[in-house]
Amino acid sequence: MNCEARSDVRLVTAPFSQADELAAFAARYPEAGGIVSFLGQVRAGDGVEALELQHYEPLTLPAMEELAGRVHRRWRLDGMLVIHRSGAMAPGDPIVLVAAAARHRRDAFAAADFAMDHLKSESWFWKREKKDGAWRWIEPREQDLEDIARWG
Amino acid sequence: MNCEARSDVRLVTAPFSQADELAAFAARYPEAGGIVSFLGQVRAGDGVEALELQHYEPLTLPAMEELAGRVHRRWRLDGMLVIHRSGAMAPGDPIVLVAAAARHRRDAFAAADFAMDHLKSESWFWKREKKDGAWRWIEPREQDLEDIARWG
Amino acid sequence: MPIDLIFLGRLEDVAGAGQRAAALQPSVDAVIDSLEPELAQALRAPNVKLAVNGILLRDTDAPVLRDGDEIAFLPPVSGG
Amino acid sequence: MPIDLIFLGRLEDVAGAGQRAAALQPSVDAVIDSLEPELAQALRAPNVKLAVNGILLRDTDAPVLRDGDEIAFLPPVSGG
Repeated sequence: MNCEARSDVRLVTAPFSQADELAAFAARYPEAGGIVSFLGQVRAGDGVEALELQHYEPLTLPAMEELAGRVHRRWRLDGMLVIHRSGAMAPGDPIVLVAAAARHRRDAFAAADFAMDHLKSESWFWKREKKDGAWRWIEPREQDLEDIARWG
Repeated sequence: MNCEARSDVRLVTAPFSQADELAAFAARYPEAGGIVSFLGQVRAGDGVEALELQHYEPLTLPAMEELAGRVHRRWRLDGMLVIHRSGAMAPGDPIVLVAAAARHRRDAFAAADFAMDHLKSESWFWKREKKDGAWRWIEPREQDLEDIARWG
Repeated sequence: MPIDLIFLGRLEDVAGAGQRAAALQPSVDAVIDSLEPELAQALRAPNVKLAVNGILLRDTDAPVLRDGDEIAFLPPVSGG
Repeated sequence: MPIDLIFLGRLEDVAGAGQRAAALQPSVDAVIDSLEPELAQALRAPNVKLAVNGILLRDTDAPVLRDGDEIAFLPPVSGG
């Protein structure tokens, strides 16, 4: 099973169109009956003016690719898509898009869910947000560790 | 809480663009941090030449709307999208698109997953597929009843 | 004025069409009795549900039919 | 040739920049000792991980540094 060939994992520093990416992904796997996707976008409201994600080149993308491989080995998937932004973003901008294409719905849901839990808590990204003109680094959340514990 | 106002439930008899629908849905809920979607498409391969879904007007759409309301009451969602095709489709055509927008990722995943399990097993759709030029009605699957049992 | 019968899913094949008109009878049972035996048997299968004018019948319902009523025969849905 | 220090996340604020050059020292400990005390303390926090030339160090690793090496200081990631 060649997992890498069926994973499309990208770290991008410019805005991307989730609609175009998902449409292309779905078209690539016509034999998959179901595609589950997660889109994370910069939340409007809460007074957040901007969000910035920092990555560390030698670690961030390799770890994302490793995660995609792990997901592929754990569930029966036709294909997997992981796109993560880095850099400065505005409210409404997409941050992350994960999609799993599978013959069976349950595999696609579990794979996307697992990938998000692990991306959020393990990925090499540092995040800061701008409120009232001031930047503030976001610290790790307890919730992320609980999310991961679900998978045993 | 006005669930109906935040549910977009449609039964359509012509092809729809999942990319356009999802992009519009995401743009409608900028305060949602996460959007989980499921796209079901007619599977290519398996020798299926065409798929036809039949609905019964007085029951099908009202039941879909009732389900969307149930999902809204069970999880904290910003918005919910359910689009289901009826009529004749070719391999690769979208059949169903479900999306849930929520502040918290876990709510969005659970809502989309629950909605799909119940749409698949409870919805008033009759399906037949064409193989080798012959149409054959699809009977209910045991798996669907097991999927539903997960939700207690 | 006749009543309308709607056959969904595989029942359409048994009936030969998705819809047909039938003479008014006082009860659903009487309507089914007036049909070809093979079709009547298929419509009486325990997993076939009925709706009259778009309202699902419970097992105990025995509605009195009127001119122009629509009876739909609903086999189990196909699922995933 | 100096070595490169990379400060991620909040460590960038403590260091005043995301990156700086430093004189070669034989060990990571000696490099940290050569920095301002406040920065040195922040880099030694138990939850700060280190990578040398893009390879994560385990707690027991004590690499010998060479000209041109890159040391990255990685505070906990931000999560969801």
